Amino acid sequence: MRKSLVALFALLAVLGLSAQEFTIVNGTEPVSLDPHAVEGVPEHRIYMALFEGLTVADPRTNRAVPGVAKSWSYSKDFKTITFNIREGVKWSDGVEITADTVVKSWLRKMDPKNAFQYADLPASYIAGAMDYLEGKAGPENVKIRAVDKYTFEVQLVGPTPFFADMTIHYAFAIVPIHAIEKYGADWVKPGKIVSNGPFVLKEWKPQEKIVVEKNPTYWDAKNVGLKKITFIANDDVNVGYNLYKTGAADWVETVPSELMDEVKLRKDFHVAPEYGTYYYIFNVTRKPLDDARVRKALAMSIDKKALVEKVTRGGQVPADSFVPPSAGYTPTKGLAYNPEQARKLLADAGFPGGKGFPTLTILYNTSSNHKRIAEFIQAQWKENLGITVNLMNQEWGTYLDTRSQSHNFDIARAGWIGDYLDPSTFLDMWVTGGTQNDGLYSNKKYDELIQKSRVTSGAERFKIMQEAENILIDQDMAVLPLYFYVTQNLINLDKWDGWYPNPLNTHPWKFVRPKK
Amino acid sequence: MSETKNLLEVRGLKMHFPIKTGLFAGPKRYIYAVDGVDFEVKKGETVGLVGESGCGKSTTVRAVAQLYKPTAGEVMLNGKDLTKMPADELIKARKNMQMVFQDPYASLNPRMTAGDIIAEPIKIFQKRGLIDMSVEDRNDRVEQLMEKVGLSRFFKNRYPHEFSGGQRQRIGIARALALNPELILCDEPVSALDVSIQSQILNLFKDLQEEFGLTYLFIAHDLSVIKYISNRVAVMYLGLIVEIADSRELYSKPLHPYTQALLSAAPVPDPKVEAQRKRIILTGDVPSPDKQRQGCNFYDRCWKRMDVCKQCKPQLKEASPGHKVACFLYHNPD
Amino acid sequence: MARYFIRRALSLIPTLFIIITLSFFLIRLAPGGPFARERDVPEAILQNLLKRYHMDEPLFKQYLRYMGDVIRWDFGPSYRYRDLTVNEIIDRGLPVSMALGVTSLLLAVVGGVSVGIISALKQNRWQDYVAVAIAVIGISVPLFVMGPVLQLVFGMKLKILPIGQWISTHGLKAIILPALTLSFPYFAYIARLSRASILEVLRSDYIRTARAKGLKESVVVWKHVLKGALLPVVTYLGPAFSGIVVGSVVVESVFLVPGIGRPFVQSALNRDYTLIMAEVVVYSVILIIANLVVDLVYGLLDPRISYK
Amino acid sequence: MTDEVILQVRDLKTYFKVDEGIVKAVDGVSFDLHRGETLGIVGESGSGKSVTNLSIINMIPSPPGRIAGGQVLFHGKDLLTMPADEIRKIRGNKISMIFQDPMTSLNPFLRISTQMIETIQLHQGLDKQAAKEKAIEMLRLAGIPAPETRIDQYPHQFSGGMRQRVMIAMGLSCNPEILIADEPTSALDVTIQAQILELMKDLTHRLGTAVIMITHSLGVVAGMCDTICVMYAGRIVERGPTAEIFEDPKHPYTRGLIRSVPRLDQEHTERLYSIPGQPPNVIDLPDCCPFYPRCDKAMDICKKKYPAQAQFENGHSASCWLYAKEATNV
Repeated sequence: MRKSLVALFALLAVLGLSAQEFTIVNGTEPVSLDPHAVEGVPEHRIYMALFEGLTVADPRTNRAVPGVAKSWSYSKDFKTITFNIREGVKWSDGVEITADTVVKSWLRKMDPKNAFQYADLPASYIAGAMDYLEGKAGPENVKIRAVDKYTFEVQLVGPTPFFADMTIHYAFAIVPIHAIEKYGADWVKPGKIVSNGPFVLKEWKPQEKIVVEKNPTYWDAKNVGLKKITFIANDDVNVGYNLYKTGAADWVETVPSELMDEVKLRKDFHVAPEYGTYYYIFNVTRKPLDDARVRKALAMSIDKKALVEKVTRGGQVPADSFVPPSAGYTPTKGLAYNPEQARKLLADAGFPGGKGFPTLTILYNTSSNHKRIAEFIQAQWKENLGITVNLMNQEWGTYLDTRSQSHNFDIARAGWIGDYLDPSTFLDMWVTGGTQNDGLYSNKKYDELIQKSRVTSGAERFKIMQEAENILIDQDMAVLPLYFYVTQNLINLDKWDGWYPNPLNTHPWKFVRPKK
Repeated sequence: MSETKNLLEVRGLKMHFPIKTGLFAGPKRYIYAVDGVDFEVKKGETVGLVGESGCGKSTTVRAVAQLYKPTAGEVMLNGKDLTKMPADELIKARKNMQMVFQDPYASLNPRMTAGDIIAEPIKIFQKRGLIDMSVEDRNDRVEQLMEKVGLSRFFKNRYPHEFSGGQRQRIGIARALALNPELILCDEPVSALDVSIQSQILNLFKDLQEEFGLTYLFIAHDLSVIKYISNRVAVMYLGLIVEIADSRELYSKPLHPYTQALLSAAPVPDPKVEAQRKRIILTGDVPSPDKQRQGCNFYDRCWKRMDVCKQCKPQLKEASPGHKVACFLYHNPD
Repeated sequence: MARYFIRRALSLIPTLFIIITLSFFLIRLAPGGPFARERDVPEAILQNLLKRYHMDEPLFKQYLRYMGDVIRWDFGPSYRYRDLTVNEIIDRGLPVSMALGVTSLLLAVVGGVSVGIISALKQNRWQDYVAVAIAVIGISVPLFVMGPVLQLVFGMKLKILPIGQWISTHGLKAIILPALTLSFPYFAYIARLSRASILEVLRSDYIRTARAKGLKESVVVWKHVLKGALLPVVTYLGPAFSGIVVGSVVVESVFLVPGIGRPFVQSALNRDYTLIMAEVVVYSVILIIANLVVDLVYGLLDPRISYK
Repeated sequence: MTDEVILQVRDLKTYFKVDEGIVKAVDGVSFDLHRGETLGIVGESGSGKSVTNLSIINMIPSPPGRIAGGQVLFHGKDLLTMPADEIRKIRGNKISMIFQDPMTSLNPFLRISTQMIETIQLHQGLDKQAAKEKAIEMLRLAGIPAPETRIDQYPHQFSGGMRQRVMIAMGLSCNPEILIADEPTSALDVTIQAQILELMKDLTHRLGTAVIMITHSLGVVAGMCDTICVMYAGRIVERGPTAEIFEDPKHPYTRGLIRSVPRLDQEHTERLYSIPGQPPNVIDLPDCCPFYPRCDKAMDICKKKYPAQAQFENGHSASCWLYAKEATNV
């Protein structure tokens, strides 16, 4: 009897232990473990386990909460931000993190020699940084500095009240400069890597998995609820779903769309609004798309409700604005479904009943989802406007080249997920000559408003941006928003705590723990 | 017979085949299948070509038929050299020269009826505008040919597999006759046939020759068949004719040691004769014609060889009128 | 024989040279580049990237530089995986892919030949019909269907085998399903091939001779039939190995095998030039060597072949 | 040749099932073979001579073949009912075979030594070395030059004639009482055929081996055989001493066959005789004389009933209605 009790406890202990181990189907193989070299969602999740920046995302709201910085404050004009670094925060090798580490880290990110993707994100906001990135000035020109050992100050190009929220992003990562100097590019390899996150690297099998274990030297280690996380490298949604179903994984995002009806019935399937938009770009330099009436007609003849209910079917939200709604910002109203009005606009533009309208082509990257959406829109335009469009799919690399380099398209599909929680991550794209402005849209008023939004703050700033978005969408219809993305996660919340559906689909590991 | 003109004259015919070798295999090598052959076939006669496998008899006939482009030499048909003829003229010349093959099954298209097979040469020449003939005439011609070769005209719509071996060979012969040729090249036409059928076909060849005045160049490895069918016989060994003579003369007075050995080796279907025959048993195998020899090609296996045979190659020369032999037993080296 | 081997090995060099040169330029003809992203890369960063990877130089100079590196078996940095050189990616993935490929080939050969023998010896009996049915399934069902079906049966219903990942996670069990999937069509083809060729050999004159000598049927089969009957199988091993290597690209994705197949696909999608090139070179070398080995084995088995 | 009968074939019937019906390839064949005798079985293709020979040592592939009846008594024991492992002890040992095509009848993948030694070891219980010596000895007897080195070569390194010598050496290596030679020279050139026939005659006489020589060539049997059986459509239509068969063929088929062959030693002043018509199809043959449609002496009865065997002097017999009086059983 006693023996079997002991055995039972031992078993429970083992179970309890394994309940602190977590496995995630993490998508494609991470391109790097170096926080500065990464881009993409799978890398971001690994980054959140191994590293910690000045701030960490709140698991519910995705706003900044203290990380390496215990607090921060803006100057009155929101043009300077000062972070107070937590004292005694150490790298896993015992070296302390100071304001100087942060300065050197950020400079490394923006060093033109390193050519890191996303270096433009900090460089666009930090005073003097763009010149450095573009090789026009030295690092001394970048207006960041260690005021003292634990005080780090950033001067911004304009008022940036959301800068702290931005620093959640891995583009603002803090890296172990001393280890990088010692090992060079090899510093991220197992056995050498030095990190400061809630977890440390245990094992890295490229193309297979990454295993991390709880970091006992992490400043908030006592609040870390998991002992071990395994990131499975997988690029096949069906395989990911199967792994989850067999219990080989605790969390998987993105489920096979053909299984959506089955998956939707599951209790552990969580759909939530995401801070992202699926949209079509008009090439406004091409006739007849240079005519706003045509673009509006095209926009108003699509029944987006039917689109999300009949085609995408994953709980997506019909979008009339380009920016998804978020705290403090009310997006523009946009153009609602109105075929009558659409036909009138088209007639005004010289194509009554669609007569004489040239055959345009919708470009999308090869995927059955994009194809189904394009076919729906093709049918809607045929039905509501009497016009014919062709569909053209291209392999990813080719599609990007067509869309972004040669701009050799009429209408192209695109999607955008906010890098941080602020409308600017959506609206900055459409300024004249903007890097992401693949439709070559240009409106002086819009540019001025965006410029103005960068030097204003508070409610006034949101108003300016709303005005800009109104020009972009209601007035010019430069881009055609179709629906707002939703996050689709499979995770058993009866078992796990500290994981919440949130707009950036960002789930810091330090909060995830087994449910009591 | 010697007064009649030569229908076919073959002069210095050589047919060398390169041996397929790898990229880095050293100097190119050849099979000297036919290495300088002269003979003529007079109108209305049958010349038999006899020899063991690899002696070059089939190659000779195919080179005559221009199925191969000869390495050297002339093939004169009715005085015109086929080897130098332009393609369109050669086609016309071919009308006069048809072939009958050994394996009647392999040489007949299994998807064509007997009637179609026999009509095919006519159709080909019709297409080229070389023959003017109505469809009815052509059908009559096919039926006529079938009866001539001993096939019922009612078999016209049957396919090759519905015929026996002997009947198939009759189809092959009818096809060869379709264009009224003067010369028929027969490549072992009876070797695949059973004894009882073989004699039927041999008789058919003789009958047709009498009726149409055909000329045959006839290959067989069976010496008795050649003896029966031929007026004159050429014996080949390793790409060369070693002896050529009137049939009766050759079989009664063979001169070349090889001919003698060959004749003595062939069994006779009579136990009394067999009991008394003395065989010349040749040693060794028929060598491969993959090299040119300085001396006599038969030297290695010859049972009468002399020193001179190793050094010099004997030429085919007349030993008695109409009887040529390539052997130093009968003439001195040049 | 040794000379033949050396000559064949040397003829590898021009072949590879042509393959590398062609792929170098062809890859760059495809639209898009290694640094294209949905979030367009700002010009400044793009310039920095191009400079970092010498892609701002004239193409021919890049080609010479690349050739120089490849001769030293240095495939350069991956444009995509910044922590790893291409050599590291290949060095890690290749043994995995080879283990999977060789296991699959062994399964296909051993299984295929055994089934071929059984079905030939039991011609037109139930064993034969079962074998022929399996072979038809194997040849007609594509890998990307076979894989998930096996996952469903053995991984999800019976729960006896892992549906994904490799030896480091699940031990040797992990190799079973991917190897089965990958080998199945080749197993089926080899079974059919060996059945047909055993039947043909069984009808041959020399088997009649062997039986007329009073040999036991088992001796006839093992000593007289198999060697000749398996030659077509050996000839097929070259194409089979190529097929298995190519097929592993699919199977590696379905079963999350950390080989070189998945990076091959990703590198092509990502325009990761250096990685694509290395994959092409490695695959070419594997295939050329596989064919060379098959030729040599064939020569050892068939006394009528002599290598000069 | 002695009077001792070592092999008695009694009413042997071998049928094959094909789509069109039953092929009675061998349909009631009987003959005796004496010690040291050379017996020729002559017939055209499809007459059943090769099937007869395979049936004797019970090697008919089944399916589709089946021995439908009869006995093959070897020293009084029926080979057809013998258990498989017992008859295997006779095959290649007491009764051995050589086949038509020496190019394909040897295993191309095994050395000559392997192929010869396995037979000798199997049947004579010699060790490998002794078996190899015996094999070399046999090759020497068969006229293979330098047999010590050639024995380790592969078949493709031998010419056709040499391979047939190897086959003969192998066939005789266990001192068989009977050598069945199925068209042993048909694939060979005339000069080589002469060599091989000479060799067979010489060796079998020396070793006292009885030979069943299967051939379509009347010339070969004339020179080789003591006795001849002529087969037509699955049956033996005439049998007798070689000299008598050629001198005085009784069956119209035999007679026609002999007259159909052009002769080297005679002048052909007239047309060659030829048997009209085609050989019969042996599927579902009615119980008549199968030769009657081609026979120049056919009578009404020939179409109705298969003729009984008529006996003549010296063991000469024929199955033909012409000799109904002489027939032993009607």
